[in-house]
Amino acid sequence: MSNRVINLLVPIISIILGLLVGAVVMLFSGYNPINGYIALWNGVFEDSYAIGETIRQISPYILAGLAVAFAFRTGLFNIGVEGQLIVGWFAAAYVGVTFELPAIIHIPFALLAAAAAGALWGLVPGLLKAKFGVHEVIVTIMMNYIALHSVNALIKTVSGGNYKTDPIKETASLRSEFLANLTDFSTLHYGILVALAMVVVMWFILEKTKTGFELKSVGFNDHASQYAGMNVNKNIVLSMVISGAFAGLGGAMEALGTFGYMATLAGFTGIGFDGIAVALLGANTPLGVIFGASLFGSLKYGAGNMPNAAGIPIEIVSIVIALIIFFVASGYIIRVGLQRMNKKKGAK
Amino acid sequence: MTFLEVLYFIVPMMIAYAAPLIFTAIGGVFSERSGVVNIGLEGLMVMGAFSGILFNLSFASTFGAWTPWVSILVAMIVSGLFSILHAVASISFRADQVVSGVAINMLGIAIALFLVKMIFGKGQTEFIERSIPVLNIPILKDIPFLGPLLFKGIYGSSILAIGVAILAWFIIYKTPFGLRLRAVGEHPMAADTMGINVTKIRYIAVIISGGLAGIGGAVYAQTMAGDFGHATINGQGFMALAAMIFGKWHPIGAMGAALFFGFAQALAISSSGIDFMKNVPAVYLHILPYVLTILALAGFIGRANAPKANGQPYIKGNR
Amino acid sequence: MEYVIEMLNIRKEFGNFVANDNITLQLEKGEIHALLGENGAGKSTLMNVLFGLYQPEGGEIRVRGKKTDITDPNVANNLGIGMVHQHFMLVENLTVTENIILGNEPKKRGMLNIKDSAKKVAEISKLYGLDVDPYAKIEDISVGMQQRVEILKTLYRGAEILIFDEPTASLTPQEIEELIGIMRKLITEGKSIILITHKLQEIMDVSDRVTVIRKGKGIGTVITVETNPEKLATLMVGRQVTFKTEKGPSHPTEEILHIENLVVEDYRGIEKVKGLNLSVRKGEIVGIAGIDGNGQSELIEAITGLRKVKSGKIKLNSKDITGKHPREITESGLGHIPQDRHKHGLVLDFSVGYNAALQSYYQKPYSNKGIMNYKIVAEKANKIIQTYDVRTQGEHEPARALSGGNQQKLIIGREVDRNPDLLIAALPTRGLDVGAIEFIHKKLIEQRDNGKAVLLISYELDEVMNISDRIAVIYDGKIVDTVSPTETTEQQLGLLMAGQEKEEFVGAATNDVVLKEGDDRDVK
Amino acid sequence: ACGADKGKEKGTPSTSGKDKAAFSVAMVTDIGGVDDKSFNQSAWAGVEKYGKKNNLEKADGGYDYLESVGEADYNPNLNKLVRRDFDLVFGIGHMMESSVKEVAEQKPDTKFAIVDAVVESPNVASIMFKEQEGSFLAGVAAARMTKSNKIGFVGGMTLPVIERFEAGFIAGVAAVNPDIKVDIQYTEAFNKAELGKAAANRMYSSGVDIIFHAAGGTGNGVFSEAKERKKADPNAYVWVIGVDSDQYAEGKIDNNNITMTSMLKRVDIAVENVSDLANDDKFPGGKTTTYGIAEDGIALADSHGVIPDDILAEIDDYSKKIAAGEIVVPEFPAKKK
Ligand SMILES: Nc1ncnc2c1ncn2[C@@H]1O[C@H](COP(=O)(O)OP(=O)(O)OP(=O)(O)O)[C@@H](O)[C@H]1O
Ligand SMILES: Nc1ncnc2c1ncn2[C@@H]1O[C@H](COP(=O)(O)OP(=O)(O)OP(=O)(O)O)[C@@H](O)[C@H]1O
Ligand SMILES: [Mg+2]
Ligand SMILES: [Mg+2]
Repeated sequence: MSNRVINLLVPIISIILGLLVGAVVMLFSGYNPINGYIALWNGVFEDSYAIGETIRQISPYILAGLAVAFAFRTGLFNIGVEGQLIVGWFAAAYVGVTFELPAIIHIPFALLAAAAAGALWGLVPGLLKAKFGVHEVIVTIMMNYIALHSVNALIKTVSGGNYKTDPIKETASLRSEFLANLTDFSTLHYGILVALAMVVVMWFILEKTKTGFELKSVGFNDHASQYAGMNVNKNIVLSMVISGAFAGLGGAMEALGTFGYMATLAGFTGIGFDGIAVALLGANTPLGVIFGASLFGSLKYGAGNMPNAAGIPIEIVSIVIALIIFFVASGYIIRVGLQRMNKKKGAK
Repeated sequence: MTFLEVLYFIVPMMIAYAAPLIFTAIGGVFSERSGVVNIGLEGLMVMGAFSGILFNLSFASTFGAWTPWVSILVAMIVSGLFSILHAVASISFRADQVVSGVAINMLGIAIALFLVKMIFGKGQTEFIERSIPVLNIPILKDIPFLGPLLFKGIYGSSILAIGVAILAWFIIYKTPFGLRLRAVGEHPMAADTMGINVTKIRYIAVIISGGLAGIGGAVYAQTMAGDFGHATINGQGFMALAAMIFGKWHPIGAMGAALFFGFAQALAISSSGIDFMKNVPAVYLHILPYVLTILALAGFIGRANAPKANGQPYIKGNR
Repeated sequence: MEYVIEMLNIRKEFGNFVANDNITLQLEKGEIHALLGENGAGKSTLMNVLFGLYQPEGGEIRVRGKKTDITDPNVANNLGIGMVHQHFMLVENLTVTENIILGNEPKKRGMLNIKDSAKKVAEISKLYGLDVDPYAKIEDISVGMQQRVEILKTLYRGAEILIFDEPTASLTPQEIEELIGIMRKLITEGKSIILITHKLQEIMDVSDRVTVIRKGKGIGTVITVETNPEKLATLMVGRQVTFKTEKGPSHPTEEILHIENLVVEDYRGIEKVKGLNLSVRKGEIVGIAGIDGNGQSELIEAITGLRKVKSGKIKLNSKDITGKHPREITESGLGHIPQDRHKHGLVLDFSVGYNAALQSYYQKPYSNKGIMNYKIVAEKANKIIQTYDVRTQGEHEPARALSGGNQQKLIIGREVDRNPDLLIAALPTRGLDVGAIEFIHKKLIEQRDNGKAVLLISYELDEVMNISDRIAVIYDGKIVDTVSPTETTEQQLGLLMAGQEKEEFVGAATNDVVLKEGDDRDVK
Repeated sequence: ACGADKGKEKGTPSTSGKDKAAFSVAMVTDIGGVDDKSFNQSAWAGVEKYGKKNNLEKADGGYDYLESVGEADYNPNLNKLVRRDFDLVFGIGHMMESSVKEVAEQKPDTKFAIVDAVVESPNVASIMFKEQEGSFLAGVAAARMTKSNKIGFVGGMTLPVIERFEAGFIAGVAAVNPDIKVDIQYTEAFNKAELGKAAANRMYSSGVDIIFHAAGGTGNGVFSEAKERKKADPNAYVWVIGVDSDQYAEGKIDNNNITMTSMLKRVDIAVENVSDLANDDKFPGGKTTTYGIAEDGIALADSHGVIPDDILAEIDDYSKKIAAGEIVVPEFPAKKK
């Protein structure tokens, strides 16, 4: 077994292990795991509708994952993706509702507004970190709450006291008849293309640009980066801004695609927090984030089918998802096991 | 309200709000001081709130007035045990500690809700009848000004929280265990060469954090919520995390930060009784606690350094 | 003779790499036994095996004649084996006492008994003449004192067998003197010592026997008095090594660096450079000699733009660079080999290739309009790898995986390759083996011969004397004198560094020459 | 394969025999879940009652529900139920407004109903409640029972529904005694008991003796605070008025109870009623059916003897007047700013 094969096997085995332990949990609580997993599978792949919804679910996860991963690569822990996503959602919805523009301008404008709002929300912790050395984790947690309350208030303001914005104009929508027909009226929208484009953007920034070189350098060793003439503070701020922009676009997925409006939020969407798991499942690489988001999104969406098709409470699915995350995170022990097996085979 | 009335209201409220955060944040201090990042505090609090409420409901007739206290103990044990998962993953399996923490958060709420459904056949538990009592501390409560401010209508658990903060300070800074804990979180290899079992210390620290977060959850559930459901613990674990960092990974600092959060919340809630804040639009009041925290951080708290080895699995012989 | 430690045919593997291959080392009671080998030869690995940090794949260890499995450092401690690690094992934010008692804490009613511990630490340190402040925090004390704390740690535990892994690499000559004195004293107490050092003269001075290893294999053990540095070097490297670096006379031309009345504060706001004047010309190597802590670090940081200048002026290539951004200064013709290569010189998690581009990535042809050209970066890296003999598996390997010597070669390659008018080399050979040192010295002289200037900062008098064309002595934040290496003795230099006026000790002749050679403006 | 197939096997015959069998009904909960002790639970009770009444099974072709974990689940969940061929699909809660609208347009052959919001589509029946009417009665009760002439209202989030509670409550209080001050506080959260508790604490401390809450889980904190006060001093005069369902159990403390009464919102009755209508081919598609006191959709819960008979009689009087349309309770709070 080459290292390459092992690298590939580790996540696969983690998922299998997670499913196995999940099966044991189901058995112990008196459910049939085979039925459960068939229901899960069908929930994701049964028909074009399910696939459409699954992909729709994956889109914001990709963007939230990118946001977390990008900051991580620069040595920053952005727990504020949630808040950045919320303000992005609002900004996109606002632009989508307020302006009359042809689609070709309206959609990019709304996306841009979302990215800008998210970026602004990332800018604050970035600046505070750079200027005063304030830990970004705590500021981003606070910014999440500020986003929640401010946006709720703003929704009321712009909707004239209503609890949600008007629906966005057709010209700003990422939905399309084509996709709807293709997937039997699922809520699939073109946001997935935006998300994938951002994957490329992140890859490009990190792997191809001078800025990416600096960002990574600062993330690994800020002292050496400073010695090499880089502006460490600028890079910290920039990283948070770009991270926030990704998150903001995640919000745009909801505004322009999934919902087509924004309603007062009674609490956090959870997407931002799940983004942490997505990013880390994907080892903070752009491609990995697609993997992480697909896994996470599929499990989350497919899970909805389990109570109905197999009578298994949805909480069990959450348990299984959490277990899979555990095992993927603990890839080291699986790697060790594989290498041992490998050695034994080699010795024979 | 007069200024004094405002104070008499804000201070007890601040302490009551802070108590669950104090426990949990100090749990975080233990874990992170040993070098294990614990963003799973939220999930550990959930387990504590759940087990505390469940025990309280089940054994109220057995333990009578002692029920909430025994429940806290049970919550501590349950969350302590639950945190072993995080310990195994992040210490023995060298998992990414943040991912493991995220998994703990997901797992905590999933298990708790699953069990609630199995046991109660619905989404949340019944209401407890034996909640944590408020005390009027004899003699002290009669001290002018301070008496009504600090010693009247205070939860026993709040006193316990302050006690735990002081005890934690003592343990971390005055005992051999604390010295080892700090060394392990700062430079595990150095500790290893001194014959300290890094793994053992980290396990203990994580389990302590689990236990304290469990207490935090149980205290919240038994003072504020009165039952357990999906939204009982929602974000307190993250606020505790923030308090831990705000307090610079120091138990007394964490307590101060939690009290600060409590103060900001109390101020926001009581604002309609304070003349000059009466006409402030509601949204500003709702974001006030969070904005105040950021201002405080930027203004005079500033840079805080995490334990050096925080977040890194210890691998023998790695440089 | 009685052996307190016998390591017989030890084999240690890291994956497929054999770091120790059949090495035998026998330590007699009461001897100082040197362990010699190139960087990466496997010395530290062997000692870590003895200390229980690594488990060997083969061979056996006997302690006082008895076969023993040393499964972890606790076992080693209990056997009376103490180790001073190459990279200090000190917890920076704890006090000296706390570091020493860690793992073996005296208690009083369950509480740490710091007071009594500190007293005991003070006692032991007095006993061995180790001057430490028991209540100081590690991060606040000098490297030399940290070294002494490391030694105290082993003595506090009653170690009878002490392992010193490159203890002198980061010490000033004075501190090395002290350390040698301490080791001698320990021997008279009946303790036995294994000493790892790259400095052959030290081995000759203090050791009784020397075990040499090369590329993981044991070459053999020789008795010190029966050998000499040349022989040892040959044994270790497998070829002849020159010690005195050959260099022709210097031909200084116009001034490249000009420093006037420079005042710099350290991070605590204490003035460390106090009105310093210095001039460096093209085509010469100026060595700065001085005891650690006399303002060298602050001086370098001020020149390179990493620290604010309180007052005074720095000119590079007749351009005022005072208070300029590091990058602007670099572009004005400065190269810099920082003293802490891990912290400042390299991004350890970056590949060798990325590190090779760390100073020039933003310029053409490495990048253009914000887009990196990694092909060219790789080409450049490979050129540096070849030219500077950086031993690595390739430009993709992370810099972390390189040995210290090779990391240093990489940095030097990167800096010299940019062809700077002035190269600041701070402790460029710290911790390197003689072969690597030879190489680096050659490169510095080459730089000079190409008409460039080099400013060398070093605590090693040997190095300063060998390489420099002029030596500026720094003391208390000022250049107190500028002397010629050919006409000054180490002793004289040492006294200057200690702050004595030259009139007090030098004859008139030497003095005259110094003034002729030196730049008048430099000398107060 | 059995898990997934089971549904299908049963699903097929029931669709073919649609005209004979009773109308199949299903609902999608909002994120509170089917057993939230309030809203969704009540709706499910209505669906269940309808199903049992018509001898239906909890399965495809009978009656069922789907729970939403997040708001993004509303659309797919509604869709899933349509795809499982339920004849009538309920969306529970105003948050589902847009989703019901969208799916109803996509699936014009299925009947939909939404609770707490209005969707103008021919195949959607909108169900609204006059929370203000029940709140008015609560206000009357509070105004009659208060000793301090200070009453409190703790709201969850500032949403139109909650504002109807507020408006009705204030009107009720004012109808009895316009001089009584109502202390109003919105916590902007339905799940923060600590804020509810703090708000209640502030109110009780300032002399308020009765608090009406419309704040979900945040309201738990109001109960906690009241119970603590009662526990500390069994003679303390503190009361809470519950919301949505009878919250008597929540108010129990030692041998006392601090729940004065609760304002009931009978979602079950409305859901059952609309299902019956649909079954009888009288589906109110495109129409908004509003349930108030007159329709038995809104009422006050038993006060378990707390409210004396004379006051109960007075409340009953108001109740009759409202039902008869003699009193029209305002829907919106008077603009504050
Ligand atoms: N933790 C490790 N993992 C993998 N390989 C290692 C590790 N430690 C050392 N090695 C390998 O063992 C060899 C010997 O390393 P060691 O540190 O013992 O060298 P050394 O003789 O102490 O060198 P120096 O004089 O520079 O200190 C190295 O070349 C390296 O390849
Ligand atoms: N974590 C590691 N993984 C793999 N190899 C390692 C690791 N750490 C060290 N090595 C190997 O150890 C060898 C020697 O490293 P070491 O740090 O002892 O070099 P050194 O010359 O002593 O450096 P320094 O002067 O900084 O002490 C290198 O060749 C490197 O390959
Ligand atoms: Mg070594
Ligand atoms: Mg080494």
